[in-house]
This record gives sequence, structure tokens and C-alpha cells, in this order.
Amino acid sequence: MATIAPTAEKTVFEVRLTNFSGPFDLLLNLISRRELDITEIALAEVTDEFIAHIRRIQAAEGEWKLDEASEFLVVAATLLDLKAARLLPAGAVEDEEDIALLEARDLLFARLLQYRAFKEMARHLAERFEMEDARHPRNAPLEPQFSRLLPELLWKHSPEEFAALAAKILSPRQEKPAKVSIEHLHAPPVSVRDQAVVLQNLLLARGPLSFRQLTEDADSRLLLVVRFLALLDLFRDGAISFEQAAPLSELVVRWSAGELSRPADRLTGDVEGGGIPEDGARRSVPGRIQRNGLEVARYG
Amino acid sequence: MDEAMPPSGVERSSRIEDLPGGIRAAIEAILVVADRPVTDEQVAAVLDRPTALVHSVLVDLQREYDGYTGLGLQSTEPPAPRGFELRNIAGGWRIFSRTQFASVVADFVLDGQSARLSQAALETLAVIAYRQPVSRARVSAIRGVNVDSVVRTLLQRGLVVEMETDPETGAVLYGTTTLFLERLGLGSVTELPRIAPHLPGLESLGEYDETTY
Amino acid sequence: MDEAMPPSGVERSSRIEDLPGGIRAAIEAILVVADRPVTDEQVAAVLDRPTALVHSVLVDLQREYDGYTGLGLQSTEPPAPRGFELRNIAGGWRIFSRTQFASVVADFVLDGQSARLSQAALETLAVIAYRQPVSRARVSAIRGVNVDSVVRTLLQRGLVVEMETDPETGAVLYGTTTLFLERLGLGSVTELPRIAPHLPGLESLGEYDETTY
Repeated sequence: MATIAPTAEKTVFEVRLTNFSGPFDLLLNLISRRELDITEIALAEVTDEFIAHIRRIQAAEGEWKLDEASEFLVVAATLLDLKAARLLPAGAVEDEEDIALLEARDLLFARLLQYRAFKEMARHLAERFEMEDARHPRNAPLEPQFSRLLPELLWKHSPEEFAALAAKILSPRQEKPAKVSIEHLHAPPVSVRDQAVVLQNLLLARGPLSFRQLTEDADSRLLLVVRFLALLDLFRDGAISFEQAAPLSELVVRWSAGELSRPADRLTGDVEGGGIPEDGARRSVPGRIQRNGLEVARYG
Repeated sequence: MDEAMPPSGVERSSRIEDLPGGIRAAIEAILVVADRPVTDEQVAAVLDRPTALVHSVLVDLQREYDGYTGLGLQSTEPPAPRGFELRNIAGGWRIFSRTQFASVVADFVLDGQSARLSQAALETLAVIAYRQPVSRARVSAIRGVNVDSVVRTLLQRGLVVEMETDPETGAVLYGTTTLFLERLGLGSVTELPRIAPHLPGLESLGEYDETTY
Repeated sequence: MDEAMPPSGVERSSRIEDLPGGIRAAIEAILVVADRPVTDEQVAAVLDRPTALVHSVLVDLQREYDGYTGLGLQSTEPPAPRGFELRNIAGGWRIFSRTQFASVVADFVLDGQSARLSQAALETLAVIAYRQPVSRARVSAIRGVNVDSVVRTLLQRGLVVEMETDPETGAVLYGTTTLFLERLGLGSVTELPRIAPHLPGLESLGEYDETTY
């Protein structure tokens, strides 16, 4: 498994395709087939192959299961992002999007490296299992002369007690909850688009407001940050204007577009709670990566 | 045994003798894991060797374990028997502890043995009672521990018995005995209190087991 | 261990060494009836001999079974291993059939235990083994795929178990079982090979997992 032999025939390879246990597995395989160092290569180089392969799996298997497909697509989208970045003129770097791309790449590298480590351990476990399966412990029944020496068995369980014991052992470790909570998987999503609508309504209803007033009901740091992002987006789209009487004085936000214009509808991309770093440092946000990726994927 | 031998047999034939220890060690490997007496014919069939050859190796091993080195008078060392012996009982061979050490072995066997079943034995018995006929592998899977030695204890106690062999996997399937029912004061297994109502979805779990094993 | 020794002990002491085969054979007699690994201390207690002496005899037996005759250069015969070996797993000794004869022995012990795990199952098992206690969501994040059905297979095989519930998220956390260790021939999880060398500077990646999924 460590070195993947070059495949002689296409048909053989296509059969093996269906056996990849996930997008990282496929990606690792592509990288090792091209004899590229995982830490040095530009992942963009294997993007086309990756896309081609998932197309072929799709063709071979007919239909994808949705969750399976999305896992491959997330990786494909990130790869396409990276490739798109390489195609741009070299001068066009250093804006926010490029930094997000670099961070996406680093994250992909890191997760790929981690996956590779566990894959290595899995190979090791397989070897141990095989080695141990080849040996069998001596397991002979007790010789009759000794079993006669065993003390008479004391038995004090009623059928009901015995049944209770059986029920305990045969039942799953825990009561399955009646309702599966998924709140632990994602912090409640706070959408830039929704918050833009909230801001729009506030500004239309109450007139010019300060940033402090616009965020006084924000009960989490996440909501605060998303309101701020929404303001930036609204400003970019010319829907609002800022007024500041003097340096460091309070910022007043005024709705400047028409009432019927709903610029908020043009905004996309949800920001999920876990994505905002606690320290507030500027880092890529999963929602962001995904949005870029999906857009690129649509054109690719 | 001659020209008519199938190719696969030939292949295997050449292999055993090339392994360190050869056919002698191969037979020892079988004897040491066998959980019941094995006959000359069984061993011969597994190794694909003539019964006469297998028999002579077995007799030779028996003598070696008893302390005959085969060096005859040249040997200056006194014959040192091993702590185990190979006995041929009713046509089947089995390794036993040597009789002279019976008192030592008895101390070891009875050490920690109590008149009560251990918790592990009880739990294993419960799984077998409610899932019979069931293989050791499946009981292991349910309990998350190897149950080989516990099942043997239950066999010795006469609480479970080998009922049949799974036609597909060849695994031995265990069930409970009349003695078990007597201890619980029941007339038959069907009188065991039902536990299914407390176990939602367990019936479908059974199917999983079959398919993944 | 001296003047205070009870009479029965003294009596026994003088006997074992006088028996043919001596303490060496006495230890073999115990090993051959043992149905689980036995420790130096257990054997020493049963024989009423010092643990160090018992340990050295056991190591000597292990070498002898592996084909070292102890005769050194004088011996003209090539070392011939026996068909069984003595292994020391997690401090306990137990007799096993020798690996080379696996194909021969397998015919006698088919119990459905050797069903192969899929690549996906192995990788999932590796993540759980090294990150336990760990939630399915986190294993999914590391492998990049949904692992629900694979985890169910591992649960059915008895290789992993639900250990606890994350107090914060309510997610079920999984860990490996004793059966897992036994199948690997390990005494404890700490005996697993270190993964750190394969994970250059990525120990902190755990934080990423949570945020990216």
C-alpha cells in the first residue's frame, strides 16, 4: 500500500477506483502516483485528475449518495480554487481572497498529512491482525482428572435475575436518545445575509443609527462579527453610508439606497459559529472557502 | 500418494518439509491447538501425507516427550521427559500434562477457582442462553472480550454444550444444557423470561452480525 | 521464605527437583493446561519457588522451543524449532502454534474469527485507537468521509465500544475494547506504536477537526 504500483491497464485502474475510502485516499493515491512530495507539490497539479476520477466513479457507480458526493466535492472545490489562483496573473496576489486560498491550501495539506499518518497506522494494524491470526493459543479443555476436582457449583440466580443480566449485556451501552440533537455539530449558523436584512429593517424603521445601537442586541461575539461583516457588504454595494463627525467619534450608519432595493439578497455564504477564531485573528472561515469553492466549481 | 496426486497437493507437500522443523513441527502445531483428540487420518488429510508416515512421526514425538532422545547409548545425558505427554486414547492423539506433576497442576487449576461462577462467566452464559445456538466469535463480539477460556469453564461446568457446526463458517455453535435449566428451575429454554421488549432494535442487529461475520 | 516455611512447602520443594524433568518439566505441565496467559508470579506461587528462577526457566523454554539447543557450537544438528512457541504477552506466558504452520492449523480452529476488515474499517479503527475517546464526527473529519456504518461494523465485531458521552456536546465517544488488544496481541493501548513520528507537528490539528466539520 505504501507505494502504489503504476497501473498497467485502464480497466484495472477503474475497478480499483471504487475502492478508495474517501477523497483524501484518492488524493494521496494521485500524489504518490506522480511521485510528488505531499509537502511540496502544488495541489493544483492534481486537480484535473481528481475531478476526472470522481467523474469516472460517478459514471461507474451510477448515482452518488449525497453525503458521499459532497465529501469529494468539498475537496474538489478547494483544489479548483487553488488551481484558479495559479492561473491568475502573478501580480494579483495579496488580497483577502488569496490569503483565504493559501489558508485553505495549508488546511488541506494539514488534513492530508494527518490522514496519511492514520492510514500508515491502519496498515500497521492490518499487519498485526494478520500476524496474530496466524497463531493460535493452546486452548485445550481441562483434563478430566482435574475437572473432577472443581468445587460444586453454587447457583443463586432466579430466572428473572438472570434475564435482567442478559438484558443489560445484550442492550446497547446507552439508551439511544429519542431525538438526536445536532446542536453540538454546528453552532447555530449566523448568516451574513440574514443579518443584512436585520440591519436594513433597523435602519429603515429607525433612521440613522450608530454601530453601537445596531449591535446592542447582539448576544454573542459571533453575531457581533457577522453584523460588522454585513455592514461592510452593504457599504460595498452602496446600500449604506457612514458618517463620522470627528476622528474616533461615533460612527453613524445611514440607509442610502431605495427602500425596495434588497441588496441583502445578493449576499451569500453563511458563517458558522465554530469558524470564527476566538482570538479574533483574521483567518479563513469554512463558509468562505466553501462559497469560493462552489462558485469556481460551477464554472469548472 | 503417487503419480495421481493433484498439483495443489504436490505444492503443499514440498512446502511443509521445507519449513523449519518440517513435518514433525507441523504435527506439533496441530496437536498443541487441537481441543479434542485427533486421529492419524485427520492429521494425514490436513497435511496431505500418508497415514503411515504421520503415525510414525506421532509415535516418535510421543517417545521424545517421554525422554527418549533417539541417540541411544551414545547419549551421556539422562533421558529428560517433558512436562507434557502425548497420549493415544481410543485412536485419537492428545497432549496432556504429565501424570507425575498432577499435584502441581491441580494446585494451579484450583487456584482462584471458586464454587461461584465469575461475573464474566455469568455474562457469557447469559449471551449464550438468549442467543443460542451461537458461536464463540459472536459472543466475543457482543461482550468485547475474548471468551474462549470462559466458554471452556462453562463447558467444564456442564452448563453449555457444543450443539452443532455452522454450515457456512464451520464455527462451533454453543447452547445451554439441561443442567443449566435445572439450576434455574425451568423446564425448557422457552420458559426463560422474555427480554426482547427491553431491547428495541436488537432483532435487526442480529442480521448485521450474520452478514458481517 | 525461610525458617517460617510451612512443612508442606518444604516437602514439595524437595520433590519437584527430584521428579524426572525437574522444575523445567513442572512448568511445562502448568503451561500445557493453562487456558490464559500465566505470570511468573503465578507459577512461582504454585511451585513455591523464587520468581526470578521461574522466569529464567521460562525464558529458557522459550528459546528451546524456538530451536536454540543451548549446546552452542558443539551441536552438529541445525536448530529445529518446535511446532509451538512460548509467548510472553503483557507479562503472561502462553503456548501458541507457530506462525509458519498457520495454514495447517487453520483447518482445526476455524471459528469465523479471521474475517478480514475492510480498508475503511481499518483506517477508522486506527483513528479511534489513537484518539480515544473520540466522537464519530471527529473520526469523520480526519478521514474525510462519513464513518457511521463503518463504526457500526466495528461495534458489531466487538472491536470498539461506546465509552462515554461528551459532557459538553452530548456526542457518544468511542474507544477500543480488550478484544481489540487481544486480537493484536497487545497488553494495553500504550503498547501501540507511537503515531507522533508520522504526524510531523500536527498534534495540534485536533482543534482544526472540530472547526472544519
